[in-house]
Amino acid sequence: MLSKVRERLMNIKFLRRILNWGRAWSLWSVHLETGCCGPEDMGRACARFDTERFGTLPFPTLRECDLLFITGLVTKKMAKRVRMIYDQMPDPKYVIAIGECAATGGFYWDSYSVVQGVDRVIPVDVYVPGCPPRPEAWIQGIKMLQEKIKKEGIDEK
Amino acid sequence: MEDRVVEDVKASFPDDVLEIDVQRRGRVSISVKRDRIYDVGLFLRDKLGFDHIASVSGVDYIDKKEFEVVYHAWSIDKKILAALRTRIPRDNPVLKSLVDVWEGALYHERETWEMFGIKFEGHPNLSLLLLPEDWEGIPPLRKDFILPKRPQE
Amino acid sequence: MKLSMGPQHPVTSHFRFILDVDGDAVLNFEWDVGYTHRGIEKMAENRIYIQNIPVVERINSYCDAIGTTLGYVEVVEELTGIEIPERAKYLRVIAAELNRIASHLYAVSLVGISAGFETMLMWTINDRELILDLLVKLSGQRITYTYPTIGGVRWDMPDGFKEDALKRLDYLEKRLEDYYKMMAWNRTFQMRFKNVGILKPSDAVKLGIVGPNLRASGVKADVRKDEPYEVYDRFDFEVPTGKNGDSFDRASMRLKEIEQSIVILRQALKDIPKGPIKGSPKGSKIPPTAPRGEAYSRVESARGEFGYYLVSDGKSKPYRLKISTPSFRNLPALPHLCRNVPLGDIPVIFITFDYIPLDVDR
Amino acid sequence: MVLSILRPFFLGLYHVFKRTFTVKHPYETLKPPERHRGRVMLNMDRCIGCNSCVNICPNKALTLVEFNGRKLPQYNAGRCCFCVLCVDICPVLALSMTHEVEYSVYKKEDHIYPPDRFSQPPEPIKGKIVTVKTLDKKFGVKHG
Repeated sequence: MLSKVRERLMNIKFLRRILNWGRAWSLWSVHLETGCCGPEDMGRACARFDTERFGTLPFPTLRECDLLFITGLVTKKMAKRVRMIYDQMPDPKYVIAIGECAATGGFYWDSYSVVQGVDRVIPVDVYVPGCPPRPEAWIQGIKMLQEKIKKEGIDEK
Repeated sequence: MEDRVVEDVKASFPDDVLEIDVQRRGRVSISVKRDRIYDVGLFLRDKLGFDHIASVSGVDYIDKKEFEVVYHAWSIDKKILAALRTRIPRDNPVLKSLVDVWEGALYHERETWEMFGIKFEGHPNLSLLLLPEDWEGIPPLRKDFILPKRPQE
Repeated sequence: MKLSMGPQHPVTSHFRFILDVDGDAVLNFEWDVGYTHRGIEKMAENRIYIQNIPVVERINSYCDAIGTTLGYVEVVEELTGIEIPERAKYLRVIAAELNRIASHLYAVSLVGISAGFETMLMWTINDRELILDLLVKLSGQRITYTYPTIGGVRWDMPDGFKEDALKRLDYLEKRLEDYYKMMAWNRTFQMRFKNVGILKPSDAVKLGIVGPNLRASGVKADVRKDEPYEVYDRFDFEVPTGKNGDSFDRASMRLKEIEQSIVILRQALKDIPKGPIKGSPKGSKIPPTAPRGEAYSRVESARGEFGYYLVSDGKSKPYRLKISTPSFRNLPALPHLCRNVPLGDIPVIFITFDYIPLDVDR
Repeated sequence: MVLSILRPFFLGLYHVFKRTFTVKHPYETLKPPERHRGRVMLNMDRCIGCNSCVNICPNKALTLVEFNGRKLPQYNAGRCCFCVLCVDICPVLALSMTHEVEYSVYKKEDHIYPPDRFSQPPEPIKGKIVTVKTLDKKFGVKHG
């Protein structure tokens, strides 16, 4: 019953826009580092580039987060944990793949223990290239994700 | 300094040392028989002061059907790096563990075991360290391990 | 009871600890590493010597990329017998020391955040950005520089680099006072870090600990002094050592090392000679072929001693490249220290050792 | 003892009144230095299709493809690690680095740059270009 009411309400464009706007500007990110883009995660979160301006706050508890940064390579051992973490996050959840290793495996095309692209494990929304990407590129990735969220559930005609 | 190390080792183990030379300043290479590596290691640590383990590496000589195990130990007082090496057959890769000699070799030997399949007798915990838990197949750093091919787009 | 920490944990990052706990006391500590194992040693056998420079850089691209590549480049140079010009040696030292400062600032920031000093995190990361600016000017990247190459360095100092560097170093030196006031001389910080995780010098040597952690225990061992590579023997600097070997010593060791790095950098920037930056223009472009043989190089990176053991069979690719990394060599310290300590001390002890997961796993 | 606790407190308080360190990125951008390693760019007129960049690339980010009857490299930004070995080795200086870092995509396939797209120059930087102007312990760092 409740869910039906919710669905009805969400079909109203005006309300949907408000919801999307709220989601887009409160993307808290999970504190998970998988590869060498880790220090840049700190670089973009600290004072100089300060992604908190876009609502992206690194947060230790993944139960309250909706954004997962895959910072670099994902090994086969880590892939299971990444999947587990992704499953534990509440809906709606978004993933940004940082760096070339997360996108395609990059350097480790002949490695025996690296997953060739994180999209084999979890769905990815935005790919940010670079090794590691500069904080400006991270900001662009976050901005692009926000654009995507703002269009969610609204038919483009 | 390096020459004295060479002389001391030669004098103490005249039959067991196969080859010993000074590679350059601060580098001594000692090649010993397989079953005497423990005693030579103990001698290096106690008598000559090589007490700081630097690395344990395996090398796969597939043509000669042999593994070489190299222990690099650093002497903080003498400022010399000694490479203690021995060769073991590829079909029976067993070696006495030197964990009692250098406690720091614990993780190095464990890594060498998982990467080459060289069993270290007397090692307290030979289990997978770096590889995924469900690893199957031959150890990856052996020369007959085949890597994935070039990606296609 | 078994307790598992990580790999999704603000402190441990890529590691997982398996702790045997009884109430609040930790009885046994066990590592679960390998979450970033890429098999770089195997990959190196599949690539030519010059392609391996960016590959081995990723071992420690987390912070100290120059120190990592320097070791590899040196081992290849030793085997091939390529001479490098004076200016390149100085440039390598400058880049390495700048990188050491950046890396130590990062380590201090982690120490700060693990003790709840968020101010410390913001300050150190901000000042690290200023140092990274210099490295970007020198090489074009923020973290993965690929700066040293076989036979020299890849780029010369740009115009105005020297003045800019000196200005920023002056600023950093003044800022270090603030760090001491905020962190090392702060009573609350001292209460948290003093007498926690004491590592005796004899144990440190026995376990094979390296780098600032070994020096914090009071053992004077620094590759820059013991076996000077590049031009480190020309500089007048000290090797700071700690007294007790506790977490406080290890944490403040990084601040002391930054001071010494500034001393080295000032001398290097003053003395740098003019000349070419590559041994031969060919040597750095065309991948060299190493003759049959083997070599072992030691380099002091920010986290400690890197050891590269290279075996060549005379072909264009290495036959075997063993990389002995500082964080891997520091691994036995934690199981040794974390026995019968409160659970709350684990992050403090762990963070002062400055482990880098990528460095452990390779 | 009390002093050692109060001093950091007042020090932190003092820093509240300092200049902010933040570069407000979409409106202000840090000046990319000369050697800034962004996306690689191809000069199509110069390229001779000698394959040396394809061979040296450790990531296999470059592949040689047929384009208008010529053999030209195709670039995959999703594989590139910006080591610039290809720029160094190019015998005719056909490859160069640009300042462009912002080219994120929604789909992985968009990372592939065919020769014509590969040779397009990057878009100019939009916001105001800033550098570190003054360094002062008392008042903090100023970008401008």
